[in-house]
Amino acid sequence: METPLLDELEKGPWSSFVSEIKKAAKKSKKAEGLLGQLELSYKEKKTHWKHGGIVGVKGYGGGVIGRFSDVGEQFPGAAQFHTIRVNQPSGWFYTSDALRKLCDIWDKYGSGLTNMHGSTGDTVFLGASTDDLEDIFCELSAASWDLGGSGGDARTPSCCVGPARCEFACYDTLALTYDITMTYQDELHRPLFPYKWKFKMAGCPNDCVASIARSDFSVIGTWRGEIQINQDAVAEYAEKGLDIKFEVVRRCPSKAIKWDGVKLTINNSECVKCMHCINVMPKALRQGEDKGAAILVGSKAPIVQGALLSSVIIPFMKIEPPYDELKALIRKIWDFWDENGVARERIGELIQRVGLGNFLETIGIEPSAQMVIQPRDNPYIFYEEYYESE
Amino acid sequence: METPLLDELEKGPWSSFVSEIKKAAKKSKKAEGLLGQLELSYKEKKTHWKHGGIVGVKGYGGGVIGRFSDVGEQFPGAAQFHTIRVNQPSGWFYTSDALRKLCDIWDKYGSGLTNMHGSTGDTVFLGASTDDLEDIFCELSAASWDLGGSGGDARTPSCCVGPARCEFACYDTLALTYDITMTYQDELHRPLFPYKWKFKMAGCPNDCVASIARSDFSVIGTWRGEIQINQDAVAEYAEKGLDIKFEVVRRCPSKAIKWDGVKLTINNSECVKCMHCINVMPKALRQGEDKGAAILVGSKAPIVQGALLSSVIIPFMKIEPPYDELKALIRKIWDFWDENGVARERIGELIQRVGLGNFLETIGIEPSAQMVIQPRDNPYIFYEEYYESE
Amino acid sequence: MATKEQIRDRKTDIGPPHYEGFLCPTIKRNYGKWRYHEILKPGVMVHISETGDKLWTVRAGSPRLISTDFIRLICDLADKYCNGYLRFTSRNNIEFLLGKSENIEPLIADLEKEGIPVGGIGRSISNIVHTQGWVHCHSSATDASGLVKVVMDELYGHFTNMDMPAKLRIAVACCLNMCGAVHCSDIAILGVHRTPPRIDHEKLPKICEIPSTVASCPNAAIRPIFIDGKKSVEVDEDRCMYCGNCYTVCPAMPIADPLNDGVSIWVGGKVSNARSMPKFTKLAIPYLPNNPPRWPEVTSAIKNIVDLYVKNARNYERMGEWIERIGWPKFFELTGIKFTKYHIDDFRYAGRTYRTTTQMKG
Amino acid sequence: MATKEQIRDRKTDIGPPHYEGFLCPTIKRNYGKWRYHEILKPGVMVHISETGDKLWTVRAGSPRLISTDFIRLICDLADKYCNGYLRFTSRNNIEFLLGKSENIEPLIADLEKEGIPVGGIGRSISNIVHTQGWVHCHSSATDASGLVKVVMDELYGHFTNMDMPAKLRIAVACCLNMCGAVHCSDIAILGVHRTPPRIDHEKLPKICEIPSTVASCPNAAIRPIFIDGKKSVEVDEDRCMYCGNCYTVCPAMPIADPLNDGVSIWVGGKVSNARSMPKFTKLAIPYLPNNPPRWPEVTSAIKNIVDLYVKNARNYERMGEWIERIGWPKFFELTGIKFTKYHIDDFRYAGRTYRTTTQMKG
Ligand code: SRM
Ligand code: SRM
Ligand code: SRM
Ligand code: SRM
Ligand code: SF4
Ligand code: SF4
Ligand code: SF4
Ligand code: SF4
Ligand code: SF4
Ligand code: SF4
Ligand code: SF4
Ligand code: SF4
Repeated sequence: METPLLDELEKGPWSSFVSEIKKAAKKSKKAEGLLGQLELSYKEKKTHWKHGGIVGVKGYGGGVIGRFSDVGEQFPGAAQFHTIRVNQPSGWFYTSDALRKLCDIWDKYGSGLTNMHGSTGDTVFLGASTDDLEDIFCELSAASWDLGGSGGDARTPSCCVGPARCEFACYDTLALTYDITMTYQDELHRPLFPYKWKFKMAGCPNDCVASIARSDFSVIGTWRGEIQINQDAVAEYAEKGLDIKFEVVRRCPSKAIKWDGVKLTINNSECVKCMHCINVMPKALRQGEDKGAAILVGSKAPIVQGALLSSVIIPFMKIEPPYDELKALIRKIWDFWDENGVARERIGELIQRVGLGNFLETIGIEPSAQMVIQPRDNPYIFYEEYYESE
Repeated sequence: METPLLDELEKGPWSSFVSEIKKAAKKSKKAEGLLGQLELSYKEKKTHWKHGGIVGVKGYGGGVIGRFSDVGEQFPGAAQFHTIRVNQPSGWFYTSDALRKLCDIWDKYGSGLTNMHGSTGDTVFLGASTDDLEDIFCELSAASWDLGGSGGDARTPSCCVGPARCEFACYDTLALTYDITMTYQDELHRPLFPYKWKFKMAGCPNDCVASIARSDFSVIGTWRGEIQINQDAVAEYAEKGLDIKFEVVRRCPSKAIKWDGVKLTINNSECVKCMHCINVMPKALRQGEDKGAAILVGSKAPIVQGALLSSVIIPFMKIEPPYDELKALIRKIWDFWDENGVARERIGELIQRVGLGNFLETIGIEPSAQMVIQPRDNPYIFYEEYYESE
Repeated sequence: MATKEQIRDRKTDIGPPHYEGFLCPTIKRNYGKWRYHEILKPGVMVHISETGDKLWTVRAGSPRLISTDFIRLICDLADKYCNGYLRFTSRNNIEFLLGKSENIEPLIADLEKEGIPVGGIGRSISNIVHTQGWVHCHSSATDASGLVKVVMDELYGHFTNMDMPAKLRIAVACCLNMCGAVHCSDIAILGVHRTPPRIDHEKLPKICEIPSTVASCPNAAIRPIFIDGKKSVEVDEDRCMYCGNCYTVCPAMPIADPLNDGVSIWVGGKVSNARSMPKFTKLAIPYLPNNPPRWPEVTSAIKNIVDLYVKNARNYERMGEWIERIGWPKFFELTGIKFTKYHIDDFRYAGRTYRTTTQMKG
Repeated sequence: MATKEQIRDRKTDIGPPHYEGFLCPTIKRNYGKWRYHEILKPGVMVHISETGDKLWTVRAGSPRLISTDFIRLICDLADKYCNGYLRFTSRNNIEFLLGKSENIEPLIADLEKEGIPVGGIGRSISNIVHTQGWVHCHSSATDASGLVKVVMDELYGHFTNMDMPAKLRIAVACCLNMCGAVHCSDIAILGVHRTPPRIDHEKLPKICEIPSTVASCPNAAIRPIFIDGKKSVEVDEDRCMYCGNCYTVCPAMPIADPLNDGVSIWVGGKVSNARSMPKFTKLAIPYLPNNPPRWPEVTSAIKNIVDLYVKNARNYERMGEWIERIGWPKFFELTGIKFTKYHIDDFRYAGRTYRTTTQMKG
């Protein structure tokens, strides 16, 4: 097959996805079909995938994205090219054995092409035929794997590397992610929500899993109390050339740090726990010892009402198994969403529509000034209490 | 007349408006009526003024606010209690003779009560009867006074004290206000606009006439080029105890100032012309020599679509008689408003509705990054150019 | 009454007198030539011109709602000390413009004798910008002049002294129309209605235009209906947030309600571009009762906020700048004001006021 | 094909394998006990535990769209150097987790031999988060993988070196659905449609629900109509801003248009709470043509922005922080990008992006 345009993408230093497709195409007719169709797309500057198509495995409402080619006759391998979302392990940790097993299954039935990983976090198999779906699922299941979410369900939760390899983790992101994933298997596999729902767990305010930007429910580690300072280690950083005044003190958003050349002091009641000073001097500074997480809700991409970031609804919560408080909260929010959400309305949009205050009231959270950047500046207040004249 | 509640407001150190009403009530039945009605309002905790009522003087559509009492029988003096808005002189400068003349007219016909001044800026006569309106106007006119605006017209323009007594004035606020007032006499006196229109002229970014908060068209003085520094005077401030580092350098929003204890330097390309350093050390610092104004449009109170601040549409314009450029701009905006505004829609709301970009395009102003705090963050772009396929 | 002839012959569209006629000789000579100013003591400042001339200003507080007697009084003082030249400020203070410094003390003595306070310049609380209230407006939920009086009585010492961290600008408006700059003041006292308008179905069809009444509602709470075959409107009480705009448009929808009208307190707005950008005022206290004649709940709430500001803010730091530095949670903690759902915005731009970061103090 | 029995007997709702089975012994021993880390060189860091243990990480770039061959290759390397333990990052890089520092250099040598880049840690440009594009999505206005490839080719040296002021996160999304975090990235490349959907009035009534199609439009541009007695919809082209959401809901409204689809560039977003709050990405370039296979207009636009950032930003200053410090006008001036009306927001929160202050540089 001639692919002059795509061949151009095998040039240059960065690893080439075209080379990957070609490798797969050597073994798989499906991948070969994709290669041809993609070359056509490059030529015509347009996609050749048709819109949707409902396919899946028995008993599950999600986990498979149907995908059909509009040039299937020309490229029969691409005619059916469904995605299977395999629920990744917490923190994307694998052994080579486990990965090879996945490859074996996929080589047997699919295109041999994957995404490691999809943006939601799944291990993504690209290019399955409708008829093979059940087989693939049987084999996955036998090998202890399960499908991820799609449609109006709880999508596959994902998390940062957390305590497995990071000194900043304020709670166990992997354990929580696993627990949540297991607890909500039904919600994950059988779409019943008004729209999609995403959980993301980040161990600290650095938010290495971008949870504040793309999860309906963001659990972001944070702490209370004093940042612990190891003055010797501070001195060591300074000696090694770190300009503490310029790089740390001046960059502190709350101007909470003092450095006199010998001693570093932090005014912890001013600190907004942004992580910057700790990021720059991880050997010298450690977060306060009372660790937990802030809970934020509602972030999403622009469709329909505009992109949102998650916003704080619980400034601080301890995150410890069996996570009862957290789960009670999730349940209340889901009930609220179920009752009030219209079709294709994410929780963030719903909160915008009914107002954060009403949302908090309904789910029984006391409003706090921490939940806003500033109080209202318009006088259009819906007063609820008033006196009745006799 | 017994006014036990109002009497409480003659206590305490601040000058008492109740005493003023009482003084007037000694000479005027109208003021006496007001006193009684007000006492009743204090007792019942409610207003006793009726809604509106169209009254005025011949040939004018504005300048008088009709006001009738709903307890006129009980307080005949208050039965008709219209406001006459007298167009104040630029900068609220008076001579005692001129003021006495106004008092004479008002004592003759009205309640003897005034507001010096109304929030828009007018010299306000409170408490005229319908039948006296023409007389009052005849006498005002004979004494060289005219009415101000009300209703859907250009309201009485007002300005800060400007070059008359302020070293910070970047253009002649009094002259411009007078010129604008005279140029638009027709627009001021005969309401033809979709809604009210307010001009306010402030000589510098301190904005002592709050133009950025409450005028549809705000002309706010500013400058280009270098702040002029008198180092000796800086030293003098320092000697007298000003902590230049803390009070000036640290408070500069653009961190443009350096002070080494001897010499003050300003990075003028960083300076955002906020006035702070100059305000603190007026003897030492003077604005750059290329003076003019920024033009901002659209501020207003909350009704209907929420309060607005004015926003920049011309970052810098020279403000010199005969102000042709400025007037051409005003005309274009009015035309735009006439054509596109719905009833009771202020220009600021209209701009929000159609988008600042479209507004600028229609009135022929090139958009510039200075006009926004940040570019759009949502991808909902109305692309206007596209290729047609042959 | 004016005759037809008088009316015909009077001049129209002549505009105000030219300001030049009202400028004192020192100002005329130094117009646009001022070099700098110094604040000499509370209520007194001097402007120095590049010609070397000086102009002294003495600023005096006025209740704004004044009688012609009061005006004649200050005219007399102006004659006595300033050759008859005086002005008013954008916050309704009186400014005596003096060519001679010797006149300062005698003028102040005379003003004090008359009970007219001197001050309001520099780092002080200036006069309160306010509106009509029960004195003259049909729309009012409270009285403006009365509130100004009781608050200024309470804060008097901050007008006559310069003991504030920075200027503090207070405004009062008697309804949501906010005549003035309540929406951008350090502290704003705002009269509020808290119950929906009551509809007079008899009068409404006769005196109101149904479409414009329906359109007047910012929250689409008004719907046209038929009552006994006559056109009228109804209000969806769940959507009404008591703005009173329908009443402005249609007199048959009165909203005043003595039992429930009251006062809300707002803080942290500003207008100047100095240091920080102009800011809107934000809600501090959603509701305090209308308790005339002296509104004790309001004065003590304001005093509490002002005291804390004076104690904690840095020099030149306006109320809003101070609050933003310490953070809103701290403001509520320090003042002891309870943060409620009312404080959370739910109008147009509400979404952008939520805290979309984990950055939090404490 | 799976038999009925197999289907019945397979386990469902078992969830993913427990992560513990995938953690190497060093991690298991030191889980939650890490003290600090050091970045040793591009793509290599070490984490030091309070037990004294160390774990070395070597990070390698992946095109994300990979074959099983590729996976088997990295598995072999993991077996050779890490006892078979490895992970992927939230930006699709591969991380080899080493218990012994001696293995670092041989591993890197092997990776280089295979053409797999090592880097992306610390102050560098990491892998580009991206989406499906022409490879797999019906909605795409451009290809994602191709754009990633050409941009990473251009910026390669910033992945394999730590020569950036701070982390720089690039994302590509092939349509406004923005699968990923395009809306909060230092630089975002976004596929855009620029013409309204074309309606297939034949198919529409058969396959689409009219009310949900109408409701899908964020800008109320879709109206129900009758065409030849059949229900369908029409689009008010003046209100359409080409978001494609109607197409998501109704396949009979395709929006792809090879002549006009293209790419827009956005800058200055971030996700972390470090220093400044998370920020949305803002529009830099409204439109660049789709010019596959190597999109030269896009790569040179990105290079221009990155070069200026590298040259002008301070240490730890993310793209958006840098731009906010210098101001947007300066950003447009430096980059030579023309500021147009498209840059001025006109959606929901537009009003709060206008400059409501005279504070301006220059
Ligand atoms: C595969 C994946 C992109 C990728 O290449 O990684 C993807 C692909 C699609 N997304 Fe997505 N989304 C993917 C992660 C995301 C993310 C990121 C995330 O989950 O962290 C987002 C942004 C966050 C969010 O949820 O808002 C995202 C926001 C969307 C949206 C806009 C939703 C919104 O509320 O704004 C749509 C459109 C919709 O839902 O109607 C969408 C719709 C789609 C559809 C199903 C197309 C459609 O219109 O129905 C795409 C299927 C493509 C295909 O055939 O393969 N996808 N999508 C990601 C899922 C892989 C995985 O399971 O791991
Ligand atoms: C007298 C005055 C208050 C005062 O005590 O100083 C006043 C009084 C009224 N204003 Fe005002 N406004 C006055 C300055 C303002 C200002 C301040 C300014 O002009 O700088 C504002 C805020 C700026 C603005 O224009 O938005 C203001 C915003 C309003 C509004 C809200 C407009 C909006 O777009 O949000 C209304 C309601 C309306 O227009 O429907 C209003 C309506 C009214 C009415 C006419 C009541 C009504 O609903 O029809 C009041 C008549 C009261 C009376 O009987 O005396 N008044 N009004 C001020 C005019 C005196 C003068 O001419 O000097
Ligand atoms: C007389 C007056 C102008 C007029 O035409 O009437 C005026 C006069 C001066 N203003 Fe003003 N301002 C006047 C209302 C305002 C207003 C408007 C208002 O309060 O409604 C503002 C905006 C307030 C706000 O931001 O909310 C205003 C914000 C300023 C500022 C900026 C203060 C700040 O740091 O934010 C300065 C600078 C300063 O004080 O150093 C200033 C400075 C000055 C100076 C020093 C200018 C000068 O060199 O002559 C004048 C004496 C200041 C003083 O009172 O301390 N003037 N000034 C107004 C007096 C009102 C009054 O009676 O108190
Ligand atoms: C491995 C990974 C987590 C994971 O579970 O996969 C990770 C790991 C680390 N992150 Fe991260 N971050 C990872 C994605 C992110 C993301 C998400 C993203 O890019 O989509 C963010 C948010 C980015 C944003 O703001 O837009 C992120 C923002 C940070 C920050 C804050 C940077 C800042 O100043 O804004 C730090 C602190 C630092 O770098 O000093 C950090 C620091 C770290 C540290 C140093 C934490 C530690 O002590 O181990 C880790 C190595 C840093 C490095 O790569 O330089 N990590 N980090 C992710 C690697 C992605 C990659 O392959 O490049
Ligand atoms: S979010 Fe925090 S805990 Fe998680 S990997 Fe990043 S830095 Fe570590
Ligand atoms: S964590 Fe952030 S806010 Fe707190 S002291 Fe460090 S730099 Fe400052
Ligand atoms: S706005 Fe500026 S020029 Fe006008 S009085 Fe105030 S400080 Fe002076
Ligand atoms: S005018 Fe303002 S921004 Fe400019 S140097 Fe002075 S303090 Fe800084
Ligand atoms: S604020 Fe309201 S009540 Fe007060 S004067 Fe203005 S319109 Fe009347
Ligand atoms: S008071 Fe305001 S919100 Fe209520 S019905 Fe009237 S206009 Fe609508
Ligand atoms: S961004 Fe759009 S085109 Fe790309 S994968 Fe997501 S839905 Fe498909
Ligand atoms: S593309 Fe978007 S804006 Fe245009 S009609 Fe469809 S949904 Fe509406």
